[in-house]
Amino acid sequence: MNDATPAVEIRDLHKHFGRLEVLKGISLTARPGDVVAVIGGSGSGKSTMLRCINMLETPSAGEIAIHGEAYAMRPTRDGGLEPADRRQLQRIRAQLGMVFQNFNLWPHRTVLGNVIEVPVQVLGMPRDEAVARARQVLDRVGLAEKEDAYPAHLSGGQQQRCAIARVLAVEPLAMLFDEPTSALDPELVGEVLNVIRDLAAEKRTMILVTHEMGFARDVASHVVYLKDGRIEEQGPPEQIFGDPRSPHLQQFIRSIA
Amino acid sequence: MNDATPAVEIRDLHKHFGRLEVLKGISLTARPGDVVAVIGGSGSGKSTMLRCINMLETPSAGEIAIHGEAYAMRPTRDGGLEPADRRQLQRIRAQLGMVFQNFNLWPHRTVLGNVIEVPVQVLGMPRDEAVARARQVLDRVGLAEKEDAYPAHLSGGQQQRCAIARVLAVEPLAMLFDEPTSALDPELVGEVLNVIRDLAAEKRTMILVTHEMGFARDVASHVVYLKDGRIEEQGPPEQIFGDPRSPHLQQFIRSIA
Amino acid sequence: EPYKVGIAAEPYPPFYSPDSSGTWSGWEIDFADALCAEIEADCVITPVAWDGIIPALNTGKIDMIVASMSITEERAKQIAFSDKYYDTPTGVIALKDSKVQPTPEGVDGTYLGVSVGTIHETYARAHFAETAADIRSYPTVDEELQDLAAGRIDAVVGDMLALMPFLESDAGAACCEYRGAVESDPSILGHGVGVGLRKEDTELLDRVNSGIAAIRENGTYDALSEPYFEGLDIYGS
Amino acid sequence: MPDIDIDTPIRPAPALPLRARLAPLLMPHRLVMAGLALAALTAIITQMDWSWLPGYLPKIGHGLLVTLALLVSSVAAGFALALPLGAVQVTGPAPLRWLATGFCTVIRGTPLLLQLWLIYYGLGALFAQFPEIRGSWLWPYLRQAWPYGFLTLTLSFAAYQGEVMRGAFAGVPRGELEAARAFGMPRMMVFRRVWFPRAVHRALPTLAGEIILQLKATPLVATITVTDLYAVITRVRQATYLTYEPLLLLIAIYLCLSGTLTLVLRWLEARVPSGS
Amino acid sequence: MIDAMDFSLLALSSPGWGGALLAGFLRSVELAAGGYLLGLVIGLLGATAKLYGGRVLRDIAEIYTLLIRAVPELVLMLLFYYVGTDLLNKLMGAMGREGIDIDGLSAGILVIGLVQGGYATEVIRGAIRAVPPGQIEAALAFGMSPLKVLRRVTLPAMTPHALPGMANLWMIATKDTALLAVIGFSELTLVTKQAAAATREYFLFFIAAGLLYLALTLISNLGLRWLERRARRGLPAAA
Ligand SMILES: Nc1ncnc2c1ncn2[C@@H]1O[C@H](COP(=O)(O)OP(=O)(O)OP(=O)(O)O)[C@@H](O)[C@H]1O
Ligand SMILES: Nc1ncnc2c1ncn2[C@@H]1O[C@H](COP(=O)(O)OP(=O)(O)OP(=O)(O)O)[C@@H](O)[C@H]1O
Ligand SMILES: [Mg+2]
Ligand SMILES: [Mg+2]
Repeated sequence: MNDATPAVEIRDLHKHFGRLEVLKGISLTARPGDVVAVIGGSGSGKSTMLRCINMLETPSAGEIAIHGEAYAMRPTRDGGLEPADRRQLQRIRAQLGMVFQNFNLWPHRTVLGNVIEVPVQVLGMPRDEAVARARQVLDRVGLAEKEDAYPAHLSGGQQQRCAIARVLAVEPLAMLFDEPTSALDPELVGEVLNVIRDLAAEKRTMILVTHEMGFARDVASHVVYLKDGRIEEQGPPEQIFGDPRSPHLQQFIRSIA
Repeated sequence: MNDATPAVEIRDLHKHFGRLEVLKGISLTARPGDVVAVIGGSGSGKSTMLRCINMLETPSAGEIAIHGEAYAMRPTRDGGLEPADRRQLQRIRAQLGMVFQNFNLWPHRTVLGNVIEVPVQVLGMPRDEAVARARQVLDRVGLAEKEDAYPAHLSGGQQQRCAIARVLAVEPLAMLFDEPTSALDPELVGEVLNVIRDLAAEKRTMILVTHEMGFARDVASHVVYLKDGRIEEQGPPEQIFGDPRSPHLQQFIRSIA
Repeated sequence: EPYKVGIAAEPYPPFYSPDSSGTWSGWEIDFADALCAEIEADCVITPVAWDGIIPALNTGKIDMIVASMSITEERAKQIAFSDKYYDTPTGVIALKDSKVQPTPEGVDGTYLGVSVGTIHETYARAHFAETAADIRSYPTVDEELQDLAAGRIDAVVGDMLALMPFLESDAGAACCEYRGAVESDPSILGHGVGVGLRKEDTELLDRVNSGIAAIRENGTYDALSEPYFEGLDIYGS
Repeated sequence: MPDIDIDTPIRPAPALPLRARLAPLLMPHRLVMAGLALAALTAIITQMDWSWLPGYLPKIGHGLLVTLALLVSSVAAGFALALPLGAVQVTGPAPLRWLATGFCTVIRGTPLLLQLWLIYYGLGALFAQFPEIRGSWLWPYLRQAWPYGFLTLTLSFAAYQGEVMRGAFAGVPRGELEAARAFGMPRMMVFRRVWFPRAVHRALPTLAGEIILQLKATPLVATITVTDLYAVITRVRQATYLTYEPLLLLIAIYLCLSGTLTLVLRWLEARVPSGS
Repeated sequence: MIDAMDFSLLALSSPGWGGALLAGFLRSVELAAGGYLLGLVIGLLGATAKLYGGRVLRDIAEIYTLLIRAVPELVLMLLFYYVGTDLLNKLMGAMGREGIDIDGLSAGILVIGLVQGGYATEVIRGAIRAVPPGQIEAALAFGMSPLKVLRRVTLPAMTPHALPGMANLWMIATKDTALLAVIGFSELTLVTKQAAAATREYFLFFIAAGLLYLALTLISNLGLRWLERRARRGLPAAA
């Protein structure tokens, strides 16, 4: 596969919840190494879009392809779509790493247990190898000495870093972050943003939903502004923050500053 | 009572949790109409101090007076203090309004029910009068049309405004805010800060713990910087933010900016 | 104040059983009525669980037990007994295709059924436990007969008066037959059935004893037995 | 029983020095209570009649074994049944869900005594009518009473625990499951690695209560002629005509059992810290 | 088996047993309701003692729940009905008063209530702990007295959490009434057994009783669901 194959490609994505249309036709491409920041008001559909990428929500219409492979979908009776091929779904998901807003660590496993879970159980890596790799990754996010702690005994920032380590351990094609800092206090926010900044410097593909505008401006290679389920404006951060066109975006940026 | 009587006065407040000394001698005076902003790192004792003011935590030593009336305290067997006069405690508490970080609305009552609860049950106001007053207050915070909704059906900002309305309805001598915005998303933050700004303009006495430095600078008449259970520096906002003396405060302000 | 005559709440026909309106009837009810009339006492029938009948007597919830309770030495340590007012043989009925006999050797390797808390249970456990495959204790006679008919036990040891009606029924006649009375053991099988009384009520004991003697004398006893047992003498020897 | 106290888990207590651990036991009112308990115990031992005890010890031992065997086996089997019962009620296809809900409602809605009766005298007597069954190797077991007691107790425990498990499965935070799915785990693996262990852990705090209730339900098997501990004690009472002593012994044994059980389950619970 | 049953035995009027069964059923419900209510009161007191009481109260409540849950109900019934009245009468005698006789209904309600109270204490304690402490703090911060906090905030807020457990307790209470058979109180189970033994129609009557219990369960379920909907007003839907 060459570098031109997009890591994540979304074409005309629609999503209804009952009668409510939350996403109204979204198209987005993230090439390998891109860091896409998704911004927008509360309820604009940011999380829903992110969750569609790994099919935690099934789209009502549209197409999503990960590294050139589109999810096989089939129509449901009520006019929506559903994944047609469960093996493919699992294979694609295993290539995406999602870091949830509230971490969603598995509380019944230690930090190390959380990190090796997917490599051992899903990817079939031998345990020893998985542990060695997990230790490297934990070291990288500064959690090496906490490997035997349970998530409940970690501070918020440590939990967040553990969630990131869990994703790094599977070497995903692309990483998805949903408001990775909104549950943290201001000092921890800096800590977590630093880890993400490092990842960006390594040219990992990332799509991140964030409320930290300064941060988005810093690390993103591309910023997407969602408004009422549509992409109202997108472009490089300098343009979005420096020279917003749409009046909504202008107001949004003003209200946040 | 004349204007010189402080609305809230704290003298040499100490608080231990077991062996841990969290507050190490705090003295603070808020005159009527003052807006005191309390800032400081995580774990520095901000919440604990605020909660001592209405005796949600009982101090280990020191004195607290609300509008000139000091809490009657008596020593406990293990060397601490405890409120000696439950009626006085209830009377003083009824004059203080606390807005909690996570609102703590009563989920089994509607918005209106939450607002009239204290006037009717504690202050013994006739229901009709309480309802009329509650409607005024709700109108004031822009929640008039939500009076029959239950808290769970409100957005974060609306819940916060309901919590403020609940406090306003009792016409407190002083209002205490504990990080009133940290659970909100950036757009709601603005909304809530506006309400507080209005209250400040009305010259209500307020003590607020906050992480929003810009806001503290804007509305506070006095800023207090807590560090490890001591007041490390205090003064008017221009001085604290513009010309911090203590190296800790300087670093704190840098880390947050 | 009327005397409370305790019977077991678990029906034991034909001695006592309730009808749907809660009225108890049966031979022992008639007997208690006759006895009370004879000693000129007011009596009310009070059902109590068999399990709690002795504590009920000793704590004054009832004043006498007229519930087919056999006079045994163990029981006599707790309560006083009147003279016996009936006495029936303990017998064995068995499946037709089994070889059960009412002796220790005769029950070798078989499953026996008894009613829980009866002298028959005590007897079976004392004499048949060594050889029988198992002795099962049922809450009431009906249940053991049901299991006998189903073939899950081979024989039942019990009061012949209670077992006979079963043998005369269709189901009983089809499956089972009488195999004879067990060898006597007065220390367990006791000295007949008596009225149970509190030990301190000696005066009442005397009146009950003379009452029993009187209704035996004057023919009341035979008259009230006739409709139930058709001439069979249940007083025993 | 109640499927709610799934809240705060008990954390492993940090090891304290012996003196600190003893201190709470030495508070005055506790000393008084301990004194009272001791006095009551001495009075019970010295004032009451325990001469029967040595003679009945083997029987009591045997009864205790029967009780424990019934308890352990029916709890284990019932728990195994409760898992699918609970899971199906949360995610299963509609017909299965109705079936499970119906089963739980009927069993919980009718007395155990009745179920025992219908299964032993109904189902059991039915078996006896077929000569093929009577001739088979199964008959020696089917003519016994304990298989029916075991079956009934198992179904009963499954129904009550199934209800608890329903709550526990439904209560596992969605996010933890979504995280597993997002990493590409197949459905069974999500169940095996995350959903199931988390639900079991959430159900642990109520398990002790459920098992104690089951312990107290076992004496009913005496009505179908299984001689458990309670039946032995009943027999002692009938043979000795002692009203209270055998019951006190029974209470003491049950107290020990439920105390041990509570401790063991607390220990189990403390081994896995919970997320909340 | 079905065709062999004689359904006329279920007729409402004598000699049919239907009326007697229904009467027993009503007595069971009465007994269960009485015991349940008593248990609820004990449970509220016990939970309050455990959560807010001093050390002594807390220990007493702790011992109460431990004992009451470990001792079989039947044993409690026997001990209470016989030992209890015995002691009471001796006590009254010592004070020179006339002995009294506790009737079956009161004894039953008392024992069932005591047992239910043991379990209800735990259910309610768990439910109160599930109430976010902030809601209670908010009430305190506004100067409500502790009793008022309990009445206006804690109790209504804990109700939805307590309902599932209390529903289970109600099921148990209806069935625990069978205990009273041991003192000859004719509730549904005892009437059923008597009817079965008197007529030898065991299955007919056992199934009839089972259906009565089941009907009670289903009706209670409806009521409880209604209660739960009311109590959950304003709360987010359960997961
Ligand atoms: N499961 C659901 N059922 C119904 N509506 C839903 C569901 N999930 C989300 N929505 C609605 O879809 C809309 C978009 O939700 P989404 O979570 O994507 O917003 P968001 O942009 O992430 O907002 P925020 O910044 O507050 O997280 C909202 O109006 C929300 O109420
Ligand atoms: N109930 C308690 N028991 C023991 N320690 C406590 C308790 N409450 C607070 N503490 C400790 O007291 C210290 C101060 O806590 P406090 O909540 O006042 O901090 P804060 O300044 O409000 O911090 P933050 O900004 O994170 O809210 C912390 O170290 C905390 O761990
Ligand atoms: Mg979102
Ligand atoms: Mg705080």
